[in-house]
Amino acid sequence: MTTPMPDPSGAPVDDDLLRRAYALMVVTRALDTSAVTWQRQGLLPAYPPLRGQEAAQVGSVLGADLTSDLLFPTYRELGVAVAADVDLVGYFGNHLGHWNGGLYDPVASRLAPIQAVVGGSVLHAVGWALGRALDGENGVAVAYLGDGASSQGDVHEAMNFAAVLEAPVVFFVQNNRWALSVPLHRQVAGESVAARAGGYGIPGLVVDGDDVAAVYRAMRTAVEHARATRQPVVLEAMTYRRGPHATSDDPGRYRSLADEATAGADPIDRLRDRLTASGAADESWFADVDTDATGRIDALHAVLVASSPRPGADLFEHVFVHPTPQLTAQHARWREESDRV
Amino acid sequence: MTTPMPDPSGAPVDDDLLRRAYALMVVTRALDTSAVTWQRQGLLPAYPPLRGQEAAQVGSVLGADLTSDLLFPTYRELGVAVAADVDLVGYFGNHLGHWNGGLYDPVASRLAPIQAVVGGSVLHAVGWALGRALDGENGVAVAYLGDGASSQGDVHEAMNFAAVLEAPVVFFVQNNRWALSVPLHRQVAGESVAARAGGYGIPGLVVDGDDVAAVYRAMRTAVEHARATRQPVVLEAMTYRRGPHATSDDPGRYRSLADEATAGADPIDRLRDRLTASGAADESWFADVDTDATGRIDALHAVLVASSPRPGADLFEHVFVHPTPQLTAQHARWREESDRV
Amino acid sequence: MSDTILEAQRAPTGIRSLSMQQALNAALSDAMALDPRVLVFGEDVGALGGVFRVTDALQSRFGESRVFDTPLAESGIIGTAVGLAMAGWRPVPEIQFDGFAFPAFDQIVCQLARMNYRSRGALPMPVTVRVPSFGGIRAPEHHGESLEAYFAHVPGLKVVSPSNPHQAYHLLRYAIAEPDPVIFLEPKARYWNPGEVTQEPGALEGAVIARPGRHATLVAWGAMVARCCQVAELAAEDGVELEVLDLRWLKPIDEPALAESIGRTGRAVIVHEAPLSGGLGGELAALISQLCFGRLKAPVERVTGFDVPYPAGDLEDEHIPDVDRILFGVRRVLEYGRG
Amino acid sequence: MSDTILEAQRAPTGIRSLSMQQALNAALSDAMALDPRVLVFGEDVGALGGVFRVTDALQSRFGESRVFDTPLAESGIIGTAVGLAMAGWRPVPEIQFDGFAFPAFDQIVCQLARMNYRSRGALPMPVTVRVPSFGGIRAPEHHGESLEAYFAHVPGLKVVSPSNPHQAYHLLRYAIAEPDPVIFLEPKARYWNPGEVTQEPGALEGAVIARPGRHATLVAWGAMVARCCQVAELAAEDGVELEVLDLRWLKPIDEPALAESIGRTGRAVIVHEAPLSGGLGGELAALISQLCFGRLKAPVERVTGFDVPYPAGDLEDEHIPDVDRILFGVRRVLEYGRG
Ligand SMILES: Cc1ncc(C[n+]2csc(CCOP(=O)(O)OP(=O)(O)O)c2C)c(N)n1
Ligand SMILES: Cc1ncc(C[n+]2csc(CCOP(=O)(O)OP(=O)(O)O)c2C)c(N)n1
Ligand SMILES: [Mg+2]
Ligand SMILES: [Mg+2]
Repeated sequence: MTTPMPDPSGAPVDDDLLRRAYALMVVTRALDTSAVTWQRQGLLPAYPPLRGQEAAQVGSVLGADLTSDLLFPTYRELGVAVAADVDLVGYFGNHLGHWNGGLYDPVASRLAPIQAVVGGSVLHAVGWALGRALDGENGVAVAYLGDGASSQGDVHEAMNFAAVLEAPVVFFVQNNRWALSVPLHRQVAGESVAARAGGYGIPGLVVDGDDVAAVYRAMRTAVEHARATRQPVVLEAMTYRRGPHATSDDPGRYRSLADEATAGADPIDRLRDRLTASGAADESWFADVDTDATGRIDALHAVLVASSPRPGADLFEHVFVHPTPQLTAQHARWREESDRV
Repeated sequence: MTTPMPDPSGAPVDDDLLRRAYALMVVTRALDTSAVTWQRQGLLPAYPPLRGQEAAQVGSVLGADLTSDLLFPTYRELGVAVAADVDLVGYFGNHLGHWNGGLYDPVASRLAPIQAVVGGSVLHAVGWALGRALDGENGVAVAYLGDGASSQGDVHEAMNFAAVLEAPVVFFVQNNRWALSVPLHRQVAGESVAARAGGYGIPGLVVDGDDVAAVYRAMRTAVEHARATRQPVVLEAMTYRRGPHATSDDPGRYRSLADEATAGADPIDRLRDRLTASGAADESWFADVDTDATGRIDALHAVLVASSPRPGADLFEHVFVHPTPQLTAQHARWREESDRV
Repeated sequence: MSDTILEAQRAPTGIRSLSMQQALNAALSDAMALDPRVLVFGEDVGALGGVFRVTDALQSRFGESRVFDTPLAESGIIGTAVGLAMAGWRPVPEIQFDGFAFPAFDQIVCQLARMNYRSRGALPMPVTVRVPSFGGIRAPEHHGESLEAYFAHVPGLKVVSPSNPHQAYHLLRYAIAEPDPVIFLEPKARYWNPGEVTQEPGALEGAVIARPGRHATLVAWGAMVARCCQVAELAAEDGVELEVLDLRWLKPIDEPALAESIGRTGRAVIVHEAPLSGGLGGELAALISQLCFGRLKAPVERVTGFDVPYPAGDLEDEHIPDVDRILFGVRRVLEYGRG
Repeated sequence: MSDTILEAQRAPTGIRSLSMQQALNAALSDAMALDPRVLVFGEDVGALGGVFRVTDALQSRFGESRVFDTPLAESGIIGTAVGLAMAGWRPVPEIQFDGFAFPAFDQIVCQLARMNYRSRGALPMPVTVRVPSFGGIRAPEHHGESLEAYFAHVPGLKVVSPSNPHQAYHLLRYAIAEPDPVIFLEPKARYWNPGEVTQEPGALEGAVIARPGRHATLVAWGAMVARCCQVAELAAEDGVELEVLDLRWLKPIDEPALAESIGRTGRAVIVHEAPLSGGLGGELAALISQLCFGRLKAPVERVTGFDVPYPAGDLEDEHIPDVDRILFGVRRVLEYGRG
């Protein structure tokens, strides 16, 4: 039943794209590293680093078409936000503890709100993609999920719904070999999420998630396949979570340095080597990219440091479009009591 | 990753077994048909017939080992109950509206309580099988489920848990091509539940569910594989729901006679032809089987007609092993008010 | 809700007698005809028309894109509804039976109820989740559950239950038109009872007095409203005039209506099918005790299902409040303090 | 519960100072040592020892068969626990955070809570579901939920929440020994607060008076108990003596304790983190209003979280009842009727 999918190696990758990818990955890395520092400094209550997954995240976004598609992130998708050019102050609104889901505009940004339930938004991608198709539109939904998330019942329901209802979804799995402290083989029976695609009669693709060109090509192929056929695709990017699960985590309790060594070469180094080898970029260009990244991060940092919590009254906004009398009364009492203290 | 499984055609099937299967299938059919009548007569509030699935159900039980294994039924498993020699008065306790789950002893009967949540007990099979394995015991759990149930998240979680935690479970899927009004192709993307097994790195087998010998052999192979290796197996018996979903259902609203005609030859007829052709049974033996079945059903009917509802006080029993004061007080008030009316 | 009109061709006089199941079917049909963004989906809602025929003929009228069967997975149904709402649709998913809302609980509580909040209004959720609910039809396990206490506690949800065909029609139209997610609990035991459905909806927010009275107030919803009216009928023979307040909205609760009615009668009996402990009766009794403090002549009574799993058909009449048990409750509030 | 003894080697004097997280860890360890049928499993409970280290070192002590990580699926965890209990084990599964109990809701409500009933006692469910719960630690979305109202309404479940290390130790031992399913809500904001754990458990059923007083009773559980004690401290400076009743068991609720305390003080303020509407405070206010009818000097007050989704870290202090809001509530009950 699997419709054959065009060979991903066919999608063209030019130097321009690779340079764009490199710059985005460098910004992502610098920002990710800074965020860990900011957490240590007390600016962020917590932060889940994506170190090592830059190629997967950036490549996946470059392969989608943000004029029509919508991305459904997890909590570890800073590289996606960077590549999709999402307002990063708004994005960090989530990690600052300002607002759960972030303060960017999810519709204009083509990035659904940050999702903290593992597997929680995968079904939304199916519904959204179906909805666009019912409207005769060409939108593809990209559902981001991890190896751990693949264990959730919702992810199975989503793959089956998407296939049966013909919702053009790309299930983009970042298989980083760890779900918090649990390694892949204790999580994913069979050890491949893409291998499950066959059971739904849909295409499953595995790609080297640390090779941004490969990710881009596979994603592009998957997205265009979904768009053209309304058939969902599972695309699994093999990568490695090089950092802790989150800033509060202590990986030394559950994984060895030997395991960490299996991660292989860093995706940014790999791309840099490739650009250097092909002559597509030189030292001075790399230095410029680094400088740009530092500049962006400093600017962002200044804004984040100055950003203030949402006012308490925001608690009561947006619970409903039409608030209940009870909520209105609670809001009034809250205001009264805050004033009197 | 899939461990190869012994060829099911290797398991021996002798005439004795086939005759036993035939007798069980005939009793099941007669009872199932009678139950529909009893529902019409008002004895049962509702009944879900299994007509057409006799070979699948009986064959699956004969392939298991009830000295060690435990069967986890759905609501449509009368043939399983008959083949496992479960107290049928207790079994019909569920359909009579006496007690949800039935009134038979699930431990002694090797049949877990009747389960009305689609997919609800599949995880219990995993836990039970794991528990027996932790005890060093040889028990295999048989999780019964339908094509519709395969869509539930719990079923996915169960297959993955069983494979990762090494729980010896046989997921016995009766793919009867319908889940209430929804046909297979609108339910199961890919149209095969067994095809999903590969995605978990476990064996998946498809068998002609209307050939009792084939079901028996496949089941035996699956059960023994699970027992020997602690690796779960998905065994899908292809069959057809020849009756309505339940006595309240009206299949004319959603399926054609042409579709019903694809069901093929009746499994009981097929076995009868085989026994006749091989000379393993003759007309007088078949007549005896029919007579026995009628006798059993008449006897059962007499008991069911005379059976009375559980006393109202049963409401309060078994909610807890240690009841709460609130429940005790409610029980007391209930008794008082019932007495005073 | 200005446009809540029965379709002209179906109700030329503006009044017709319908069962609740028919009224709900008409409401869905009319809502779909008026608003092309309304979608109906769930298990067996298409060709079959739902196990209770509430979606009967909708698929043939509106096509398979707007009325469709899903695979058998309730979390999938609600999660898909959330995504469809994100894409600007107005989904009306069905959960086939009350007990099967539990597999969807996570998507309802953590996603449907919060997406508008999380997105600060960018992604509103105009979703109406229809759930054939409550007991009384001798159905199998998990087919007789009362969910209101669970859902009424969830920030971001509204919860409503109609008690007769007229309300069923108009409240369903209202719920579908609402920009917020509404859990719509249909009292399946009343599906086949006929009643008049008029064009004029009447007020659709808050509670309504189903029967006026002055000695005590019975507070109920869904199928218990008719039962309480029956109780009031019987009590009237003894000269006791019971008011029956049909709460309708279980979130938000109509506090002024409670205060007004029980402020007047001074006595309240809350009747629900759900188990006592942690049931919505607790919230109601708390509100009444607060709103009518000093004016209550007796403690608020709760006549409810017991703290037991919803039982098999044989025992459901022992479990669901019946006329006798409600009368005992009435007697307790009337005789309170008389020794 | 006769055998609730701290292991000799760990508490030679019978008294030690532990954080709640340590006390819970000790309770698990002691329970596993005493009863070889106890199993601990869930997400990251093995090598990691749980995100809060409550299961720290259990895997190395008891082995990978008795302490194991599962795949990331909460319904799977509870469904597996049900099956393990059917096989005669005594599972103590962990749900990593409150908000992730929702995906397991169906298995908890429809299976775990009912299997003993369905099987008429043949398949009891001695399962303790540990859930790090409630808010207050600036965690991400879904990591600050209060679940007690949902679970306290489920027939077949018991629900308990400790407020200090001593109770945490002994109530967890008690819950594990219980033959019925217990939802064990750990107030994560109190994990790191130390306290004395003594060998003598004291009574483990029902509520306890955390601080005696006579002008009004504060009813609380989990992390709100310490906050109420703080409020009582402050109020004492003004000569107001507040009693703090630590409810502990949220199902069953200790009605005699409510009647006794509030019968004495005549005034009650219920404090919980969960949203007001449909919260357990409703049930409690209903019970108090009934049990103390005619003896209440003011309507029962509820100081609670608002009817909003649990907010982001920045706003959680606005949401969770703080000292000021509780004091306003106290003032309302004290000043009631004074004009
Ligand atoms: C439903 C649910 N259960 C548990 C958690 C806690 N949790 C957060 S992330 C995580 C691991 C996720 O692993 P994976 O899906 O592989 O994503 P990764 O963290 O590797 O990016 C866990 C257990 C959660 N957020 N949601
Ligand atoms: C969780 C849940 N959702 C819905 C139902 C209602 N229901 C009962 S049986 C059924 C169809 C089941 O189909 P399948 O699994 O193929 O089994 P079959 O009926 O064919 O034996 C449905 C929708 C249910 N019992 N449980
Ligand atoms: Mg991972
Ligand atoms: Mg089927």
